[in-house]
Amino acid sequence: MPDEEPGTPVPPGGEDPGVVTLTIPCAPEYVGTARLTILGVASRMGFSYDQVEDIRLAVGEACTNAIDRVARGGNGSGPGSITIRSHVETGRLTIEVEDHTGNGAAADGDAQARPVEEIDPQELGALLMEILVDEVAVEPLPEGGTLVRLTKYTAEG
Amino acid sequence: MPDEEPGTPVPPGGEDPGVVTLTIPCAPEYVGTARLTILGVASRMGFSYDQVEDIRLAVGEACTNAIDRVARGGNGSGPGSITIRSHVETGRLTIEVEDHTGNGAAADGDAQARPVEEIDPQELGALLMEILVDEVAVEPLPEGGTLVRLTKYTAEG
Amino acid sequence: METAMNLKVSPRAVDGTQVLDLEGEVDVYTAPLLRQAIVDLVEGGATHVLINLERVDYLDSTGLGILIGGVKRLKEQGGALRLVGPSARITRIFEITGLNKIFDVYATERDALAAGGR
Amino acid sequence: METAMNLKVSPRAVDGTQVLDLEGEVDVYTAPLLRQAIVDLVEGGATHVLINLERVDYLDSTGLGILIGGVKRLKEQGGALRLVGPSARITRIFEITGLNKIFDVYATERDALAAGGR
Ligand SMILES: Nc1ncnc2c1ncn2[C@@H]1O[C@H](COP(=O)(O)OP(=O)(O)O)[C@@H](O)[C@H]1O
Ligand SMILES: Nc1ncnc2c1ncn2[C@@H]1O[C@H](COP(=O)(O)OP(=O)(O)O)[C@@H](O)[C@H]1O
Repeated sequence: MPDEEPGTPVPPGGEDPGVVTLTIPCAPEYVGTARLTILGVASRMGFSYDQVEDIRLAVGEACTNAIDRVARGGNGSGPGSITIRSHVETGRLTIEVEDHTGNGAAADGDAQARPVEEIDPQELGALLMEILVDEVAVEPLPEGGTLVRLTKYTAEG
Repeated sequence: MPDEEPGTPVPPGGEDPGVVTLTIPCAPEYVGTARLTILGVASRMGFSYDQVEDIRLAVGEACTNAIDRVARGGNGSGPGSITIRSHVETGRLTIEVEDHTGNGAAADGDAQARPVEEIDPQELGALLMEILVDEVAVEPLPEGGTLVRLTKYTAEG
Repeated sequence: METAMNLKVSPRAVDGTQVLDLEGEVDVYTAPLLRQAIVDLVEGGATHVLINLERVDYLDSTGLGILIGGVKRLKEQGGALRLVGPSARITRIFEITGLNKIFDVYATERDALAAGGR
Repeated sequence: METAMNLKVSPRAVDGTQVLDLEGEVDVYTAPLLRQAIVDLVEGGATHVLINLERVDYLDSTGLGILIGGVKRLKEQGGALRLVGPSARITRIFEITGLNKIFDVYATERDALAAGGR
Protein backbone atom coordinates (compact mmCIF):
# COMPACT_ATOMS: atom_id res chain seq x y z
CA MET A 1 0.00 0.00 0.00
CA PRO A 2 1.54 3.32 -1.00
CA ASP A 3 1.96 5.56 2.00
CA GLU A 4 1.99 8.83 0.06
CA GLU A 5 0.70 12.08 1.47
CA PRO A 6 -2.76 13.04 0.16
CA GLY A 7 -1.45 16.26 -1.35
CA THR A 8 1.24 14.52 -3.36
CA PRO A 9 0.47 14.48 -7.08
CA VAL A 10 0.16 10.99 -8.55
CA PRO A 11 3.37 10.13 -10.39
CA PRO A 12 2.67 10.26 -14.14
CA GLY A 13 2.35 6.81 -15.72
CA GLY A 14 2.36 5.04 -12.35
CA GLU A 15 -0.46 3.33 -10.51
CA ASP A 16 -3.26 5.78 -9.91
CA PRO A 17 -4.95 5.35 -6.53
CA GLY A 18 -7.44 8.10 -5.74
CA VAL A 19 -6.72 8.96 -2.12
CA VAL A 20 -9.41 10.42 0.11
CA THR A 21 -8.25 11.39 3.59
CA LEU A 22 -10.57 12.29 6.44
CA THR A 23 -9.46 13.41 9.89
CA ILE A 24 -12.02 13.63 12.70
CA PRO A 25 -11.73 14.23 16.43
CA CYS A 26 -11.58 10.91 18.29
CA ALA A 27 -15.10 11.31 19.66
CA PRO A 28 -18.39 9.41 19.21
CA GLU A 29 -20.30 12.24 17.51
CA TYR A 30 -17.93 12.26 14.52
CA VAL A 31 -18.12 8.59 13.60
CA GLY A 32 -21.30 9.18 11.60
CA THR A 33 -19.41 11.70 9.48
CA ALA A 34 -16.73 9.11 8.77
CA ARG A 35 -19.39 6.61 7.70
CA LEU A 36 -20.91 9.13 5.30
CA THR A 37 -17.52 9.88 3.75
CA ILE A 38 -16.90 6.17 3.25
CA LEU A 39 -20.37 5.81 1.75
CA GLY A 40 -19.38 8.49 -0.75
CA VAL A 41 -16.10 6.79 -1.61
CA ALA A 42 -17.38 3.21 -1.81
CA SER A 43 -20.65 3.87 -3.61
CA ARG A 44 -18.85 5.08 -6.73
CA MET A 45 -16.71 1.97 -7.02
CA GLY A 46 -19.01 -0.75 -8.31
CA PHE A 47 -19.60 -2.38 -4.94
CA SER A 48 -23.06 -3.84 -4.34
CA TYR A 49 -25.36 -2.21 -1.80
CA ASP A 50 -24.48 -4.89 0.76
CA GLN A 51 -20.76 -4.51 0.14
CA VAL A 52 -20.96 -0.74 0.61
CA GLU A 53 -22.80 -1.30 3.88
CA ASP A 54 -20.21 -3.89 4.94
CA ILE A 55 -17.43 -1.37 4.38
CA ARG A 56 -19.32 1.35 6.20
CA LEU A 57 -19.87 -0.88 9.23
CA ALA A 58 -16.27 -2.12 9.25
CA VAL A 59 -14.94 1.45 9.21
CA GLY A 60 -17.43 2.42 11.90
CA GLU A 61 -16.13 -0.44 14.04
CA ALA A 62 -12.52 0.60 13.52
CA CYS A 63 -13.36 4.15 14.63
CA THR A 64 -15.39 2.88 17.59
CA ASN A 65 -12.44 0.74 18.66
CA ALA A 66 -10.20 3.79 18.68
CA ILE A 67 -12.72 5.77 20.72
CA ASP A 68 -13.14 2.93 23.21
CA ARG A 69 -9.38 2.67 23.67
CA VAL A 70 -9.20 6.36 24.49
CA ALA A 71 -12.20 6.18 26.81
CA ARG A 72 -10.62 3.31 28.75
CA GLY A 73 -7.06 4.60 28.86
CA GLY A 74 -6.82 8.22 27.77
CA ASN A 75 -3.34 9.66 27.78
CA GLY A 76 -4.45 12.94 29.28
CA SER A 77 -3.51 15.09 26.30
CA GLY A 78 -7.01 15.56 24.84
CA PRO A 79 -9.05 13.19 22.76
CA GLY A 80 -6.68 13.13 19.79
CA SER A 81 -7.88 12.40 16.29
CA ILE A 82 -8.64 9.59 13.88
CA THR A 83 -7.44 9.64 10.28
CA ILE A 84 -9.30 7.54 7.71
CA ARG A 85 -7.37 7.19 4.47
CA SER A 86 -9.17 5.55 1.55
CA HIS A 87 -7.16 4.31 -1.40
CA VAL A 88 -9.42 3.87 -4.41
CA GLU A 89 -7.99 1.50 -6.99
CA THR A 90 -9.50 -0.55 -9.78
CA GLY A 91 -11.12 -3.56 -8.14
CA ARG A 92 -9.98 -2.70 -4.64
CA LEU A 93 -10.65 -0.28 -1.81
CA THR A 94 -8.13 -0.06 1.02
CA ILE A 95 -9.02 2.00 4.06
CA GLU A 96 -6.51 2.81 6.77
CA VAL A 97 -7.99 3.91 10.08
CA GLU A 98 -5.31 5.43 12.24
CA ASP A 99 -5.80 6.88 15.66
CA HIS A 100 -3.34 9.34 17.14
CA THR A 101 -4.35 8.81 20.71
CA GLY A 102 -1.16 7.61 22.34
CA ASN A 103 -2.69 4.24 23.21
CA GLY A 104 -1.39 0.99 21.75
CA ALA A 105 -3.43 -1.56 19.82
CA ALA A 106 -5.96 -3.58 21.79
CA ALA A 107 -7.90 -5.50 19.15
CA ASP A 108 -6.55 -8.96 18.43
CA GLY A 109 -7.31 -10.68 15.17
CA ASP A 110 -8.52 -14.08 16.38
CA ALA A 111 -11.89 -13.10 17.86
CA GLN A 112 -13.54 -15.30 15.26
CA ALA A 113 -12.03 -18.42 16.83
CA ARG A 114 -13.97 -18.15 20.10
CA PRO A 115 -17.61 -19.07 20.77
CA VAL A 116 -19.88 -16.04 20.46
CA GLU A 117 -21.10 -16.41 24.06
CA GLU A 118 -17.69 -15.44 25.40
CA ILE A 119 -16.92 -12.30 23.42
CA ASP A 120 -17.55 -8.79 24.65
CA PRO A 121 -18.84 -5.85 22.59
CA GLN A 122 -15.36 -4.73 21.64
CA GLU A 123 -14.40 -8.14 20.38
CA LEU A 124 -17.69 -8.18 18.54
CA GLY A 125 -16.37 -5.13 16.66
CA ALA A 126 -13.17 -6.97 15.74
CA LEU A 127 -15.20 -9.99 14.67
CA LEU A 128 -17.41 -7.82 12.46
CA MET A 129 -14.40 -6.27 10.73
CA GLU A 130 -12.98 -9.74 10.03
CA ILE A 131 -16.24 -10.90 8.48
CA LEU A 132 -17.20 -7.74 6.60
CA VAL A 133 -14.03 -7.05 4.62
CA ASP A 134 -11.55 -9.28 2.84
CA GLU A 135 -8.42 -8.33 4.77
CA VAL A 136 -7.87 -6.79 8.20
CA ALA A 137 -4.48 -5.82 9.57
CA VAL A 138 -4.04 -4.22 12.99
CA GLU A 139 -0.75 -2.77 14.14
CA PRO A 140 0.35 -0.42 16.90
CA LEU A 141 1.97 2.78 15.66
CA PRO A 142 5.48 3.60 16.89
CA GLU A 143 4.37 7.09 17.96
CA GLY A 144 1.37 5.64 19.86
CA GLY A 145 -2.07 4.85 18.57
CA THR A 146 -3.15 2.07 16.26
CA LEU A 147 -3.44 1.49 12.53
CA VAL A 148 -6.23 -0.71 11.19
CA ARG A 149 -6.04 -1.52 7.49
CA LEU A 150 -9.20 -2.82 5.84
CA THR A 151 -9.22 -4.11 2.26
CA LYS A 152 -12.25 -5.02 0.19
CA TYR A 153 -12.26 -6.25 -3.41
CA THR A 154 -15.08 -5.29 -5.77
CA ALA A 155 -15.28 -8.82 -7.16
CA GLU A 156 -16.00 -10.56 -3.84
CA GLY A 157 -12.72 -12.31 -2.98
CA MET B 1 -10.05 31.36 12.45
CA PRO B 2 -7.53 29.04 14.08
CA ASP B 3 -5.26 27.51 11.48
CA GLU B 4 -4.20 24.51 13.57
CA GLU B 5 -3.29 21.17 12.05
CA PRO B 6 -6.06 18.58 12.37
CA GLY B 7 -3.86 16.22 14.37
CA THR B 8 -3.01 18.85 16.99
CA PRO B 9 -4.76 18.25 20.29
CA VAL B 10 -7.07 21.04 21.36
CA PRO B 11 -5.32 23.22 23.95
CA PRO B 12 -6.82 22.46 27.38
CA GLY B 13 -9.19 25.15 28.58
CA GLY B 14 -9.15 26.99 25.24
CA GLU B 15 -11.87 27.31 22.64
CA ASP B 16 -12.84 23.90 21.42
CA PRO B 17 -13.55 23.74 17.69
CA GLY B 18 -14.05 20.22 16.40
CA VAL B 19 -12.02 20.08 13.23
CA VAL B 20 -12.92 17.69 10.42
CA THR B 21 -10.50 17.66 7.51
CA LEU B 22 -11.17 15.98 4.19
CA THR B 23 -8.73 15.78 1.31
CA ILE B 24 -9.94 14.58 -2.10
CA PRO B 25 -8.34 14.46 -5.53
CA CYS B 26 -9.27 17.59 -7.51
CA ALA B 27 -11.61 15.65 -9.82
CA PRO B 28 -15.38 15.71 -10.46
CA GLU B 29 -16.10 12.20 -9.18
CA TYR B 30 -14.98 13.09 -5.65
CA VAL B 31 -17.16 16.15 -5.10
CA GLY B 32 -20.09 13.95 -4.06
CA THR B 33 -17.92 12.51 -1.30
CA ALA B 34 -17.14 16.01 -0.04
CA ARG B 35 -20.85 16.83 0.02
CA LEU B 36 -21.59 13.72 2.06
CA THR B 37 -18.88 14.56 4.57
CA ILE B 38 -20.27 18.06 4.94
CA LEU B 39 -23.75 16.61 5.36
CA GLY B 40 -22.36 14.57 8.24
CA VAL B 41 -20.71 17.56 9.86
CA ALA B 42 -23.55 20.06 9.42
CA SER B 43 -26.46 17.77 10.25
CA ARG B 44 -25.28 17.34 13.85
CA MET B 45 -25.07 21.07 14.50
CA GLY B 46 -28.64 22.27 14.85
CA PHE B 47 -28.96 23.66 11.35
CA SER B 48 -32.34 23.32 9.68
CA TYR B 49 -32.76 20.99 6.70
CA ASP B 50 -32.56 23.94 4.32
CA GLN B 51 -29.47 25.34 6.02
CA VAL B 52 -27.70 21.99 5.78
CA GLU B 53 -28.56 21.83 2.09
CA ASP B 54 -27.34 25.42 1.64
CA ILE B 55 -23.98 24.50 3.16
CA ARG B 56 -23.73 21.34 1.07
CA LEU B 57 -24.38 23.26 -2.13
CA ALA B 58 -21.97 26.07 -1.22
CA VAL B 59 -19.18 23.58 -0.53
CA GLY B 60 -20.01 21.74 -3.74
CA GLU B 61 -19.68 25.02 -5.62
CA ALA B 62 -16.33 25.80 -4.02
CA CYS B 63 -15.02 22.37 -5.07
CA THR B 64 -16.46 22.74 -8.55
CA ASN B 65 -14.73 26.11 -8.88
CA ALA B 66 -11.41 24.50 -8.03
CA ILE B 67 -11.96 21.71 -10.55
CA ASP B 68 -12.95 24.18 -13.27
CA ARG B 69 -9.83 26.25 -12.64
CA VAL B 70 -7.67 23.17 -13.07
CA ALA B 71 -9.58 22.03 -16.17
CA ARG B 72 -9.08 25.44 -17.82
CA GLY B 73 -5.47 26.03 -16.80
CA GLY B 74 -3.86 22.86 -15.49
CA ASN B 75 -0.26 23.27 -14.38
CA GLY B 76 0.79 19.96 -15.91
CA SER B 77 1.71 18.29 -12.62
CA GLY B 78 -1.40 16.16 -12.17
CA PRO B 79 -4.82 17.11 -10.90
CA GLY B 80 -3.71 18.08 -7.38
CA SER B 81 -6.06 17.89 -4.42
CA ILE B 82 -8.73 19.81 -2.56
CA THR B 83 -8.73 20.07 1.22
CA ILE B 84 -12.02 20.83 2.98
CA ARG B 85 -11.50 21.81 6.61
CA SER B 86 -14.63 22.17 8.75
CA HIS B 87 -14.40 24.00 12.06
CA VAL B 88 -17.37 23.08 14.25
CA GLU B 89 -18.04 25.64 16.96
CA THR B 90 -21.09 26.50 19.02
CA GLY B 91 -23.40 28.48 16.74
CA ARG B 92 -21.03 28.54 13.81
CA LEU B 93 -19.62 26.32 11.10
CA THR B 94 -16.60 27.54 9.14
CA ILE B 95 -15.47 25.54 6.13
CA GLU B 96 -12.23 26.21 4.33
CA VAL B 97 -11.98 24.81 0.83
CA GLU B 98 -8.41 24.92 -0.35
CA ASP B 99 -7.15 23.67 -3.67
CA HIS B 100 -3.52 22.80 -4.20
CA THR B 101 -3.57 23.06 -7.92
CA GLY B 102 -1.01 25.72 -8.68
CA ASN B 103 -3.63 28.05 -10.18
CA GLY B 104 -4.55 31.38 -8.63
CA ALA B 105 -8.02 32.52 -7.56
CA ALA B 106 -10.52 33.21 -10.32
CA ALA B 107 -13.80 33.78 -8.46
CA ASP B 108 -14.56 37.38 -7.65
CA GLY B 109 -16.98 38.25 -4.91
CA ASP B 110 -19.25 40.76 -6.64
CA ALA B 111 -21.15 38.42 -8.97
CA GLN B 112 -24.33 39.36 -7.15
CA ALA B 113 -24.13 42.94 -8.44
CA ARG B 114 -24.66 42.01 -12.11
CA PRO B 115 -27.89 41.13 -13.88
CA VAL B 116 -28.38 37.37 -14.04
CA GLU B 117 -28.51 37.38 -17.85
CA GLU B 118 -24.84 38.28 -18.04
CA ILE B 119 -23.26 35.78 -15.69
CA ASP B 120 -21.78 32.48 -16.79
CA PRO B 121 -22.05 29.14 -14.97
CA GLN B 122 -18.89 29.72 -12.97
CA GLU B 123 -20.09 33.08 -11.75
CA LEU B 124 -23.36 31.40 -10.94
CA GLY B 125 -21.37 29.23 -8.53
CA ALA B 126 -19.86 32.28 -6.87
CA LEU B 127 -23.29 33.89 -6.65
CA LEU B 128 -24.72 30.76 -5.02
CA MET B 129 -21.98 30.72 -2.40
CA GLU B 130 -22.67 34.37 -1.57
CA ILE B 131 -26.36 33.71 -1.13
CA LEU B 132 -26.19 30.36 0.63
CA VAL B 133 -23.81 31.10 3.48
CA ASP B 134 -23.31 34.11 5.72
CA GLU B 135 -19.70 34.91 4.87
CA VAL B 136 -17.53 34.10 1.87
CA ALA B 137 -13.85 34.96 1.61
CA VAL B 138 -11.75 34.02 -1.41
CA GLU B 139 -7.99 34.41 -1.45
CA PRO B 140 -5.17 33.08 -3.61
CA LEU B 141 -2.65 30.95 -1.74
CA PRO B 142 1.02 31.97 -1.84
CA GLU B 143 2.09 28.48 -2.95
CA GLY B 144 -0.58 28.47 -5.71
CA GLY B 145 -4.20 27.42 -5.52
CA THR B 146 -7.07 29.18 -3.83
CA LEU B 147 -8.66 29.28 -0.39
CA VAL B 148 -12.41 29.77 -0.07
CA ARG B 149 -13.69 30.29 3.47
CA LEU B 150 -17.42 29.79 4.03
CA THR B 151 -19.08 30.65 7.34
CA LYS B 152 -22.63 29.83 8.38
CA TYR B 153 -24.28 30.65 11.71
CA THR B 154 -26.84 28.29 13.23
CA ALA B 155 -29.11 31.16 14.20
CA GLU B 156 -29.63 32.55 10.69
CA GLY B 157 -27.54 35.77 10.58
CA MET C 1 -29.44 5.70 3.43
CA GLU C 2 -29.40 6.04 -0.36
CA THR C 3 -26.15 5.00 -1.96
CA ALA C 4 -27.10 6.53 -5.32
CA MET C 5 -24.79 9.46 -5.94
CA ASN C 6 -25.31 9.45 -9.62
CA LEU C 7 -27.56 10.69 -12.36
CA LYS C 8 -29.83 8.62 -14.54
CA VAL C 9 -31.07 10.35 -17.70
CA SER C 10 -33.91 8.50 -19.44
CA PRO C 11 -35.31 9.93 -22.69
CA ARG C 12 -38.84 9.17 -23.82
CA ALA C 13 -41.47 10.78 -26.06
CA VAL C 14 -45.03 11.72 -25.13
CA ASP C 15 -47.32 12.71 -28.02
CA GLY C 16 -44.30 13.89 -30.00
CA THR C 17 -42.80 15.90 -27.13
CA GLN C 18 -39.35 14.76 -26.05
CA VAL C 19 -39.07 14.15 -22.32
CA LEU C 20 -35.93 13.61 -20.25
CA ASP C 21 -36.54 11.94 -16.91
CA LEU C 22 -33.74 12.73 -14.49
CA GLU C 23 -33.04 10.81 -11.33
CA GLY C 24 -30.31 11.56 -8.81
CA GLU C 25 -27.82 14.39 -8.51
CA VAL C 26 -26.85 16.86 -11.22
CA ASP C 27 -23.38 18.11 -10.38
CA VAL C 28 -19.98 18.74 -11.93
CA TYR C 29 -19.50 14.97 -12.25
CA THR C 30 -22.85 13.97 -13.73
CA ALA C 31 -23.81 17.14 -15.65
CA PRO C 32 -22.06 16.07 -18.89
CA LEU C 33 -24.65 13.26 -19.16
CA LEU C 34 -27.44 15.83 -19.13
CA ARG C 35 -25.69 18.13 -21.59
CA GLN C 36 -25.16 15.24 -24.02
CA ALA C 37 -28.80 14.15 -23.75
CA ILE C 38 -29.99 17.66 -24.63
CA VAL C 39 -27.51 17.95 -27.50
CA ASP C 40 -28.70 14.58 -28.84
CA LEU C 41 -32.32 15.70 -28.79
CA VAL C 42 -31.55 19.02 -30.49
CA GLU C 43 -29.46 17.29 -33.15
CA GLY C 44 -32.31 14.83 -33.65
CA GLY C 45 -34.53 17.76 -34.55
CA ALA C 46 -36.40 18.27 -31.26
CA THR C 47 -37.65 21.79 -30.62
CA HIS C 48 -39.83 21.21 -27.56
CA VAL C 49 -38.16 19.41 -24.69
CA LEU C 50 -39.50 18.71 -21.25
CA ILE C 51 -37.13 17.90 -18.39
CA ASN C 52 -38.65 16.06 -15.45
CA LEU C 53 -36.88 17.09 -12.24
CA GLU C 54 -39.20 15.28 -9.83
CA ARG C 55 -36.52 12.82 -8.78
CA VAL C 56 -33.59 15.23 -8.76
CA ASP C 57 -32.36 15.91 -5.23
CA TYR C 58 -29.31 18.00 -5.99
CA LEU C 59 -28.64 20.56 -8.71
CA ASP C 60 -25.56 22.75 -8.76
CA SER C 61 -24.37 25.64 -10.93
CA THR C 62 -23.08 23.23 -13.56
CA GLY C 63 -26.57 21.78 -13.92
CA LEU C 64 -28.15 25.23 -13.91
CA GLY C 65 -25.75 26.33 -16.65
CA ILE C 66 -26.76 23.40 -18.82
CA LEU C 67 -30.45 24.08 -18.31
CA ILE C 68 -29.87 27.72 -19.25
CA GLY C 69 -27.97 26.59 -22.33
CA GLY C 70 -30.87 24.30 -23.23
CA VAL C 71 -33.40 27.11 -22.85
CA LYS C 72 -31.35 29.34 -25.17
CA ARG C 73 -30.72 26.69 -27.78
CA LEU C 74 -34.34 25.59 -28.03
CA LYS C 75 -35.55 29.17 -28.14
CA GLU C 76 -33.22 29.73 -31.12
CA GLN C 77 -34.96 26.78 -32.83
CA GLY C 78 -38.33 28.38 -32.20
CA GLY C 79 -39.01 25.80 -29.50
CA ALA C 80 -38.97 25.68 -25.73
CA LEU C 81 -37.42 23.88 -22.78
CA ARG C 82 -39.85 23.20 -19.96
CA LEU C 83 -39.01 22.01 -16.45
CA VAL C 84 -41.35 19.77 -14.49
CA GLY C 85 -41.73 19.12 -10.78
CA PRO C 86 -38.66 20.63 -9.10
CA SER C 87 -38.55 20.00 -5.34
CA ALA C 88 -39.13 22.86 -2.91
CA ARG C 89 -35.40 22.90 -2.44
CA ILE C 90 -34.60 23.28 -6.15
CA THR C 91 -37.43 25.79 -6.61
CA ARG C 92 -35.70 27.82 -3.92
CA ILE C 93 -32.42 27.66 -5.88
CA PHE C 94 -34.22 28.93 -9.00
CA GLU C 95 -35.64 31.79 -6.96
CA ILE C 96 -32.51 32.95 -5.14
CA THR C 97 -30.54 32.98 -8.39
CA GLY C 98 -33.30 34.77 -10.29
CA LEU C 99 -33.42 31.90 -12.77
CA ASN C 100 -37.16 31.46 -12.16
CA LYS C 101 -37.50 34.36 -14.60
CA ILE C 102 -35.70 32.39 -17.31
CA PHE C 103 -37.04 28.90 -16.67
CA ASP C 104 -40.48 27.72 -17.70
CA VAL C 105 -41.52 25.61 -14.69
CA TYR C 106 -44.58 23.36 -14.29
CA ALA C 107 -45.77 21.39 -11.30
CA THR C 108 -46.73 18.31 -13.33
CA GLU C 109 -45.93 16.80 -16.67
CA ARG C 110 -49.58 17.19 -17.66
CA ASP C 111 -49.44 20.93 -17.06
CA ALA C 112 -46.25 21.19 -19.11
CA LEU C 113 -47.72 19.23 -22.02
CA ALA C 114 -50.92 21.27 -21.89
CA ALA C 115 -48.84 24.44 -22.35
CA GLY C 116 -48.66 23.55 -26.05
CA GLY C 117 -45.96 23.28 -28.67
CA ARG C 118 -44.87 20.09 -30.38
CA MET D 1 -30.82 12.56 1.08
CA GLU D 2 -31.73 11.94 4.70
CA THR D 3 -30.01 14.27 7.13
CA ALA D 4 -31.04 12.21 10.17
CA MET D 5 -27.90 10.74 11.68
CA ASN D 6 -29.37 10.21 15.05
CA LEU D 7 -31.44 7.88 17.11
CA LYS D 8 -34.94 8.45 18.39
CA VAL D 9 -36.06 6.14 21.19
CA SER D 10 -39.80 6.25 21.89
CA PRO D 11 -41.22 4.12 24.70
CA ARG D 12 -44.85 3.02 24.68
CA ALA D 13 -46.91 0.19 26.19
CA VAL D 14 -49.16 -2.28 24.34
CA ASP D 15 -51.41 -4.46 26.52
CA GLY D 16 -48.90 -4.18 29.38
CA THR D 17 -45.88 -5.01 27.23
CA GLN D 18 -43.25 -2.30 27.10
CA VAL D 19 -42.22 -1.34 23.58
CA LEU D 20 -39.28 0.78 22.47
CA ASP D 21 -39.63 2.19 18.96
CA LEU D 22 -36.23 3.00 17.53
CA GLU D 23 -35.63 5.25 14.56
CA GLY D 24 -32.29 6.06 13.00
CA GLU D 25 -28.79 4.79 13.65
CA VAL D 26 -27.59 2.88 16.70
CA ASP D 27 -23.86 3.49 16.98
CA VAL D 28 -21.19 4.46 19.50
CA TYR D 29 -22.68 7.96 19.67
CA THR D 30 -26.36 7.13 20.04
CA ALA D 31 -26.21 3.76 21.83
CA PRO D 32 -26.19 5.30 25.35
CA LEU D 33 -29.75 6.51 24.65
CA LEU D 34 -30.85 2.94 24.01
CA ARG D 35 -29.00 1.57 27.04
CA GLN D 36 -30.65 4.17 29.28
CA ALA D 37 -34.11 3.41 27.88
CA ILE D 38 -33.69 -0.29 28.65
CA VAL D 39 -32.32 0.43 32.13
CA ASP D 40 -35.29 2.73 32.81
CA LEU D 41 -37.75 0.01 31.81
CA VAL D 42 -36.04 -2.65 33.91
CA GLU D 43 -35.87 -0.35 36.92
CA GLY D 44 -39.56 0.43 36.37
CA GLY D 45 -40.26 -3.27 36.82
CA ALA D 46 -40.64 -4.35 33.19
CA THR D 47 -39.81 -7.98 32.47
CA HIS D 48 -41.03 -8.28 28.90
CA VAL D 49 -39.66 -5.70 26.49
CA LEU D 50 -40.11 -5.46 22.77
CA ILE D 51 -37.71 -3.42 20.67
CA ASN D 52 -38.98 -2.32 17.29
CA LEU D 53 -36.10 -2.14 14.80
CA GLU D 54 -38.18 -1.50 11.69
CA ARG D 55 -36.82 2.02 11.27
CA VAL D 56 -33.24 1.30 12.29
CA ASP D 57 -30.90 1.54 9.33
CA TYR D 58 -27.58 1.10 11.09
CA LEU D 59 -26.59 -1.01 14.06
CA ASP D 60 -22.99 -1.48 15.17
CA SER D 61 -21.25 -3.61 17.80
CA THR D 62 -22.11 -1.06 20.50
CA GLY D 63 -25.79 -1.49 19.74
CA LEU D 64 -25.45 -5.26 19.52
CA GLY D 65 -23.73 -5.30 22.92
CA ILE D 66 -26.59 -3.36 24.47
CA LEU D 67 -29.20 -5.67 22.98
CA ILE D 68 -27.24 -8.65 24.31
CA GLY D 69 -27.10 -7.00 27.72
CA GLY D 70 -30.86 -6.44 27.57
CA VAL D 71 -31.51 -10.07 26.69
CA LYS D 72 -29.42 -11.22 29.66
CA ARG D 73 -30.91 -8.80 32.14
CA LEU D 74 -34.51 -9.54 31.24
CA LYS D 75 -33.86 -13.28 31.27
CA GLU D 76 -32.51 -12.88 34.81
CA GLN D 77 -35.84 -11.26 35.74
CA GLY D 78 -37.72 -14.22 34.28
CA GLY D 79 -38.73 -12.08 31.34
CA ALA D 80 -37.66 -11.65 27.74
CA LEU D 81 -36.37 -9.13 25.22
CA ARG D 82 -37.88 -9.47 21.78
CA LEU D 83 -36.75 -7.78 18.59
CA VAL D 84 -39.19 -6.79 15.86
CA GLY D 85 -38.74 -6.14 12.17
CA PRO D 86 -34.99 -5.86 11.57
CA SER D 87 -34.13 -4.99 7.96
CA ALA D 88 -32.56 -7.59 5.69
CA ARG D 89 -29.29 -5.81 6.32
CA ILE D 90 -29.51 -6.05 10.11
CA THR D 91 -30.81 -9.64 9.92
CA ARG D 92 -27.62 -10.38 8.00
CA ILE D 93 -25.53 -8.84 10.81
CA PHE D 94 -27.34 -11.02 13.36
CA GLU D 95 -26.56 -14.07 11.23
CA ILE D 96 -22.89 -13.44 10.48
CA THR D 97 -22.17 -12.79 14.14
CA GLY D 98 -24.17 -15.82 15.31
CA LEU D 99 -26.36 -13.53 17.42
CA ASN D 100 -29.48 -14.87 15.72
CA LYS D 101 -29.09 -17.76 18.19
CA ILE D 102 -29.30 -15.36 21.14
CA PHE D 103 -31.91 -12.89 19.89
CA ASP D 104 -35.62 -13.57 19.78
CA VAL D 105 -36.61 -11.99 16.46
CA TYR D 106 -40.11 -11.46 15.03
CA ALA D 107 -41.17 -10.08 11.68
CA THR D 108 -44.00 -7.98 13.09
CA GLU D 109 -45.05 -6.53 16.42
CA ARG D 110 -48.17 -8.68 16.31
CA ASP D 111 -46.10 -11.84 16.08
CA ALA D 112 -43.92 -10.72 18.97
CA LEU D 113 -46.92 -9.91 21.18
CA ALA D 114 -48.58 -13.21 20.28
CA ALA D 115 -45.48 -15.04 21.55
CA GLY D 116 -46.84 -14.46 25.06
CA GLY D 117 -45.45 -13.14 28.31
CA ARG D 118 -46.55 -9.94 29.98
N1 LIG E 1 -27.31 33.09 -15.44
C1 LIG E 1 -27.30 32.99 -16.79
N2 LIG E 1 -28.19 33.68 -17.51
C2 LIG E 1 -28.19 33.57 -18.84
N3 LIG E 1 -27.31 32.82 -19.55
C3 LIG E 1 -26.40 32.11 -18.85
C4 LIG E 1 -26.34 32.16 -17.46
N4 LIG E 1 -25.34 31.32 -17.05
C5 LIG E 1 -24.83 30.82 -18.17
N5 LIG E 1 -25.44 31.27 -19.26
C6 LIG E 1 -25.17 30.92 -20.66
O1 LIG E 1 -25.75 29.65 -20.88
C7 LIG E 1 -25.03 28.97 -21.90
C8 LIG E 1 -24.77 27.54 -21.52
O2 LIG E 1 -23.60 27.39 -20.77
P1 LIG E 1 -22.85 26.02 -20.69
O3 LIG E 1 -23.01 25.48 -19.31
O4 LIG E 1 -21.45 26.21 -21.14
O5 LIG E 1 -23.65 25.05 -21.69
P2 LIG E 1 -23.23 24.59 -23.15
O6 LIG E 1 -21.82 24.08 -23.10
O7 LIG E 1 -24.24 23.53 -23.46
O8 LIG E 1 -23.37 25.80 -24.03
C9 LIG E 1 -23.80 29.78 -22.18
O9 LIG E 1 -24.00 30.49 -23.39
C10 LIG E 1 -23.71 30.74 -20.99
O10 LIG E 1 -23.12 31.95 -21.35
N1 LIG F 1 -21.47 -11.86 21.79
C1 LIG F 1 -21.88 -11.87 23.08
N2 LIG F 1 -22.51 -12.96 23.58
C2 LIG F 1 -22.93 -12.95 24.84
N3 LIG F 1 -22.77 -11.92 25.69
C3 LIG F 1 -22.16 -10.83 25.25
C4 LIG F 1 -21.69 -10.72 23.93
N4 LIG F 1 -21.14 -9.50 23.76
C5 LIG F 1 -21.28 -8.88 24.91
N5 LIG F 1 -21.88 -9.65 25.84
C6 LIG F 1 -22.23 -9.30 27.20
O1 LIG F 1 -23.39 -8.45 27.16
C7 LIG F 1 -23.40 -7.62 28.30
C8 LIG F 1 -23.75 -6.21 27.90
O2 LIG F 1 -22.62 -5.48 27.53
P1 LIG F 1 -22.63 -3.89 27.58
O3 LIG F 1 -22.61 -3.39 26.18
O4 LIG F 1 -21.52 -3.43 28.44
O5 LIG F 1 -24.06 -3.50 28.22
P2 LIG F 1 -24.36 -3.02 29.72
O6 LIG F 1 -23.44 -1.88 30.04
O7 LIG F 1 -25.79 -2.57 29.61
O8 LIG F 1 -24.17 -4.21 30.61
C9 LIG F 1 -22.06 -7.77 28.96
O9 LIG F 1 -22.24 -8.56 30.10
C10 LIG F 1 -21.20 -8.49 27.94
O10 LIG F 1 -20.23 -9.31 28.52
